[in-house]
Amino acid sequence: MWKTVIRRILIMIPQLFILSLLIFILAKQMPGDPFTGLITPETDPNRIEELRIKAGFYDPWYVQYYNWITNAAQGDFGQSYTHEKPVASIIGDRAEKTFALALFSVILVYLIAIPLGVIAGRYHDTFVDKTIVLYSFISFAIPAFVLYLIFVFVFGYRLMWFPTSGTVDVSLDPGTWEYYWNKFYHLLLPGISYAILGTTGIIQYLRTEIIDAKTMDYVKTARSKGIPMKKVYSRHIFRNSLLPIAAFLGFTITGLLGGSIFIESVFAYPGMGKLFIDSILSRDYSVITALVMLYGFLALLGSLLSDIILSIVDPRIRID
Amino acid sequence: MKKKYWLLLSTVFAIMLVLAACTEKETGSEKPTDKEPEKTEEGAKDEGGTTAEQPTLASEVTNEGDALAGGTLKYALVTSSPFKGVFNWELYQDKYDSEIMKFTTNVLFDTGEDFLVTDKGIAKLDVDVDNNKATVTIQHDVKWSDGTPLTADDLIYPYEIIGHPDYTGIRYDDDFQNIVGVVEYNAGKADTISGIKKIDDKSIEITFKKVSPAIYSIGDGLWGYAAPKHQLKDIPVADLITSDAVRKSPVTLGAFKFDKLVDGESVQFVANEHHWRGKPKLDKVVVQVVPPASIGEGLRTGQYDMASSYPTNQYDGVKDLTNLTVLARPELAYSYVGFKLGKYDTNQKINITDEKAKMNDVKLREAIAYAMDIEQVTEKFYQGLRSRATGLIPPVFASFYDSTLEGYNYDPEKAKAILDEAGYKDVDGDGIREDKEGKKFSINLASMEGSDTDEAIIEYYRQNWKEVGLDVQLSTGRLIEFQSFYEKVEMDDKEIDMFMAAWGTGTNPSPAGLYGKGATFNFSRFVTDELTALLNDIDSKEAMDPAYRGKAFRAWEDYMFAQATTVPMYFRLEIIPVNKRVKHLNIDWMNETKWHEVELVAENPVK
Amino acid sequence: MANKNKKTVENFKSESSPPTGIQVVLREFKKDKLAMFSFLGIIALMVAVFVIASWIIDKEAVMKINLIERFTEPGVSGYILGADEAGRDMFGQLIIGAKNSLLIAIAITILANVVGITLGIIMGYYGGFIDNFFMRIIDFFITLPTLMIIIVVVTIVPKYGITELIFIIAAFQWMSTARLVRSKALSEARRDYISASKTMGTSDFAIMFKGLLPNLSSLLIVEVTLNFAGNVGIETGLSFLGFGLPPSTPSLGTLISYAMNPIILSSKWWIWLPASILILVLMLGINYVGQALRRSADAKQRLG
Amino acid sequence: MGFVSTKELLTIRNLRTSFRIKDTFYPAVDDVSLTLRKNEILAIVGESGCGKSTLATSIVGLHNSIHTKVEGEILYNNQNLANLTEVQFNKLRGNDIGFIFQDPLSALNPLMRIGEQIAEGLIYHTKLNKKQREARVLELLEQVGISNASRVANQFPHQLSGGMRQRVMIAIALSGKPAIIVADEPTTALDVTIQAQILDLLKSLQDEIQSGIILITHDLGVVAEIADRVAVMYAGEIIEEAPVIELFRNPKHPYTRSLLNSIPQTHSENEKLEIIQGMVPSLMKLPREGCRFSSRVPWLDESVHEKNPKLHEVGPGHLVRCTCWQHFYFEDKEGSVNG
Repeated sequence: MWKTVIRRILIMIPQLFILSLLIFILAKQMPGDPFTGLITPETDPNRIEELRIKAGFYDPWYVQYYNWITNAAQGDFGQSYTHEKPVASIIGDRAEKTFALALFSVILVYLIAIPLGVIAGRYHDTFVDKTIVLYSFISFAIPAFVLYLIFVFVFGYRLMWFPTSGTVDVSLDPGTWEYYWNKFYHLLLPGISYAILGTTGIIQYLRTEIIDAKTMDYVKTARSKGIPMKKVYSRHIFRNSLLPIAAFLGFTITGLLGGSIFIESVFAYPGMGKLFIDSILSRDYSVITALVMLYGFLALLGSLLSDIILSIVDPRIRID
Repeated sequence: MKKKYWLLLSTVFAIMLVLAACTEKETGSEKPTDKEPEKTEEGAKDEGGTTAEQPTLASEVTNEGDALAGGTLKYALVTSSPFKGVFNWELYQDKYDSEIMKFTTNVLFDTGEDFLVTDKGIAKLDVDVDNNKATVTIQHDVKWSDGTPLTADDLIYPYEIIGHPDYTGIRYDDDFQNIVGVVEYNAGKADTISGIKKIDDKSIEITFKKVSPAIYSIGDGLWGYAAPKHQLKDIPVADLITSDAVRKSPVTLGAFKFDKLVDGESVQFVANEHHWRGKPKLDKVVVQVVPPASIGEGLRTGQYDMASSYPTNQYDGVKDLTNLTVLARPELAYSYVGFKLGKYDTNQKINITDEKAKMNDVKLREAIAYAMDIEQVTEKFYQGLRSRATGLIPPVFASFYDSTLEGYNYDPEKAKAILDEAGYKDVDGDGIREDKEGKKFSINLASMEGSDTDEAIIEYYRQNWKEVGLDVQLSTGRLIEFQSFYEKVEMDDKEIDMFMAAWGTGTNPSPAGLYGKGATFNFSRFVTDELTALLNDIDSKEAMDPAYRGKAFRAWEDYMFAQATTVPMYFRLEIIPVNKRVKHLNIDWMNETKWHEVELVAENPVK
Repeated sequence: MANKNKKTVENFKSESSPPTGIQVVLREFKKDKLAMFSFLGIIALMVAVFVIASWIIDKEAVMKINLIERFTEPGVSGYILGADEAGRDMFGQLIIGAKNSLLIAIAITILANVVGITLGIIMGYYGGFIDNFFMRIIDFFITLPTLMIIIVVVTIVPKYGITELIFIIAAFQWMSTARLVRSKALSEARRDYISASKTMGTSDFAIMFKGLLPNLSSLLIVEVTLNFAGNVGIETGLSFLGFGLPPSTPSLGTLISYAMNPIILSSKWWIWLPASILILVLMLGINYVGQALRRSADAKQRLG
Repeated sequence: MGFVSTKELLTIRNLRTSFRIKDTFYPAVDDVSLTLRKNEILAIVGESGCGKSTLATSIVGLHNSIHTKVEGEILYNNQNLANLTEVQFNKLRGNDIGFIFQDPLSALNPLMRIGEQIAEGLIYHTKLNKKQREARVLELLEQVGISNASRVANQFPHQLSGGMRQRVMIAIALSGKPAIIVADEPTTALDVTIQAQILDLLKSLQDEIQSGIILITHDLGVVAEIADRVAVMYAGEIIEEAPVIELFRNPKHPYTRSLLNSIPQTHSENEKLEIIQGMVPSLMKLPREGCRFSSRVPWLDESVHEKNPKLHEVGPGHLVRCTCWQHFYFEDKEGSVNG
């Protein structure tokens, strides 16, 4: 298995390389540059030109790319022009916040989706099932950000149950219990909002799996052994249906990271998604390129993770 | 089964609708409540009000109640992005960083009328016009927030940072190179800047290549801030920007000092007991980044005491709230319509006007200007927070602003008459005028993408123009996003015949950088000898006399009005909602309340 | 063959049968009234939107700015759904917006699926080098952070309207269809009837598109339906982030994105709510139809 | 063939199992009465869709209780299985009654080790501890002819061959030493050579544990090989029942005759295969009155069928439904009458 994992990781290298080339060229094609934003009557256009030359923006693209990729290979993704600090450091800060939100959301999604999916499948065609299906349909059909906005408005502004901006109160000292609780408190509203709408796939998949599993011969076999129905469900139906869900984990996480662009924009949560949109607007090339690479890498990692999990939980699939 | 589904579905909708409906009741009571913003006698002066439609918003407020000892002010910084966190005047580039630094400011000079330097600040400026020299003297016993005294070295150090070969900021510019010896220092040929001399512990002397009136607006290369040399001297200039001394715990001179920081989100300040004007009355100030979408609600629910950069298109959200007062002051900016009349020659670094340019017909430009119903736009879309600009100097510069200017009043009939006269006639009878040769005539307008409102406004102007028979199309078919817009305008994109943009004027209203012959930012590319002469006059030594300078400005504005190459559109008002627990606040540019004086009358913001 | 199918259809318990034939779909719809209702509803909605938008509404009149009617409430002075801040009729904008959004979604779906299906069948049919080559490309594309790259591309394109948007999004949508079709075509191409056709000298083209394709049809219907739903979502998402169509070209996405302004969200519901509900209803409908289709493609789940 | 006891192990009386389709129940097994004796193999034969599998699942109560209604009596040990609750049934299943499925691959949980699957039933029906259960599992595996039992116990179903899997299934069915084994087409999914092995195994095991087996099959070859008694089902009803030799020698009902004709027999090379074309009518369209077979033999006069066809005893232990068999002839392609 380790052989395959290493092989898969090795395949990632050319993939990431092509991705880096693609995104680098695309990013450079964007009109404007990080210094365009500095234009005011008080700034000196000559100085801006000077800075552009210093930053190498007038070099041919392949020279710029070569410089960038050789540095990147050594872990230096360059400077963010608008944040004026190393890209790695700015992304590092934001990644921590995005990952915290993603982790919380994933846990919530599974906490909501698994029981609902199981109940819907178990009590297939009953009123409960139909209600759950309707919920999953509506949560799929509703334009997510409209609901996010309504949530922020109702629970954040009107009812004031949750804070509506930032990740932590400034008055608290890092390291204290209150500090971490406060951080978590800031995660609640975006996390819950995401989870409520993000469960569709898992609920429907799980439900269908369970309904399918119920008609499977091995379930009849289990029943023919005379073991209690509860055990039939827990040992055979749920277990067999849940295992593929475990393999969803990798994809769920990468999907969530993609969704972070929306979530973070609405909830003013300063994570990577928000950073991406801000960097696009300020043409912070180095940050854009590094972020796309990171997301690409995480997507690859996610699919690898899913495959590994699947091979662990399902004896029929073996990667070696 | 179906019934149940639809029942549920309609319940969901019903809930959504109810939510929407009750919120509507709470905020959007459409009837004006006739609740005058609170005014005090001295605060009632009409700030920069040029047209009758402007809401009469005061720039000052005093609230009832006894001041608390101490307290925490909650200050909202309205922006959709995290702040960058470069807390150093020499290095910062982001507007929001400077807003945060207001509380800790290292500013040396106070300014008064027309933003000119006064003697009331930490330092005093003496200019020796004949010898191109200036002396800066520390007038008080001033200490840094860590207790170290402020010395002449701290006045020199900023110049050494900006001039340093490793400096990568934007302030090493033409102006800065006006200081004698800076270029050599920057090239590494000198260890010190020869034009800057330390006279004694309290004063320095700076020698310039030339001195203009701009020096009183802290221009010509003069630097208005001190830098804590004792804190920064051991950090290489190249590393300054990432150092904790800049990012986390800068030593400062202002009323407050940095206490805690959540990167990009919020800052907590505590009172600076060493503040030279005296210990601040507040204990703490918390500055929090608040996205535009939530600031209105945040203010309503008393989460913040005041908000800077409050989005003007959300004026509706606060104007009727009883727990706060909306203060206003003019922005140092104007919006305009510019016409492309030539190209920038990158080799010679000058603007060259093209006689044959499509828009090079003053009549056409005038007609376009007269056809714009700016008053309707300011009244309906901007709710009076913008007003029709009559010239290119915002009213806030009292000595230079001329209230007798009329600008281009909305007059479609006049516009039609001018066009008829100029030979733009509707030949084929489709309601759209053809050009002088009778060919189809269409003008391409570039405008920047902003709020949804901007789009509607541009559409409205296009309707205005259509009414006088001009076909105005959007370059690229839509509004252009900020970055692309400036790239296209700067590169003299062929698709742009005219463009709508805005300039912040800064505190120095000198138009040379925007209309000069060599100015890259002279986007109209309109240059004449007459214009050059007028501009030179504004920044001449004679213009050290404000009255003379005022006349020079007027002459230039008259010329610009006659040429109609840049049509002023709006002057803007900046609004700052302030909670009623703030005892007194004046935001008037000339009499701004100092932060150490701010007091609160209640433990928590009024809801 | 036909007889065998018929037998399956008539048997009470369908034990094993290849999911083919439009009858299966029809039968499934007859069983599921909600899906039937949804299907007819969507068709009616689309037809109504296209008819009203193309023949009844004058786009110029709708988009005309009328400052007196600024934020007119629904039902007042002839505005069925009120007016926006520039006094533009919201009902007209809703219809035009729906038309644009549907048009975009349909165009993307068709474009992406035609490319995906063609490529998938070619890969599955020929296998070997062609298959390997395109699989590498698909593998690469499929792991791309699509939304981010679309945003970057959108900022680059200078004249950015409906057509450009369609092509940009479609460029990142064909891969999953291609992969699905390929895997099915791969197994189908090994079947006897294909080999038989080959020995009879039928052209590759004919085998692929007359032989293979119909056998994948029920699967593809499901795929296309769900893609369509997804594509409606992408356009709204981009508009919401500010990378969609300009307000002068209303779409459901631009209408919904007005809700970003809290004042409009809270007190001017008629601007964003109708578009949101339209999307909700549309997506629900597609979902019910999709579910019925999926059932008909999967014998195990059939209702009867 | 072992000694068949006369003791009635299982008595089915007037069993009716109905499926719900849109709020209406349609009987798939209609008024079936059967008995199974100790140490007997009772084969139930019929085309697919005739209700034989439904009959089997009704006996073990494996049908879906929401969509299915079971009426009548299935008497075992003075209990009516048709009225048992799930909990009561669980005491019998895996203990008194074992069940063998058609496709051993799908009938085994793909994610569970073989040993676990066999041991599962033991947990609820025996007081064996874990170690003892493991030992019993190996014993069972050896009993069904798996030599490397301890290895197989640790494997997953997909790692075994088809025949091995069916042996495992049989081991599961045997784990409770059941009095009754219901085998639903136990050999259909297997290769011909394996089929024979499995049948041999079944038979030898039966001799060993003396249980009654209900063997559901459509394969008359299998029936001939191991069954003691045969019941032929058509459209939910039993249309003929007889000891195996009697049935093969002397089939009465036209359907049975047609079925037997469908087996190619070496000794009757010259005989023309005569089979009744058509198929079992669908459940919803099934005529509920009169002879259900009448639609398959339209050339017979209406009057030859009984109004309410009953089973008639035509020989010792030989029952035939309806009277139409007495008048039956095969329709000849050329129209000639053929005996």
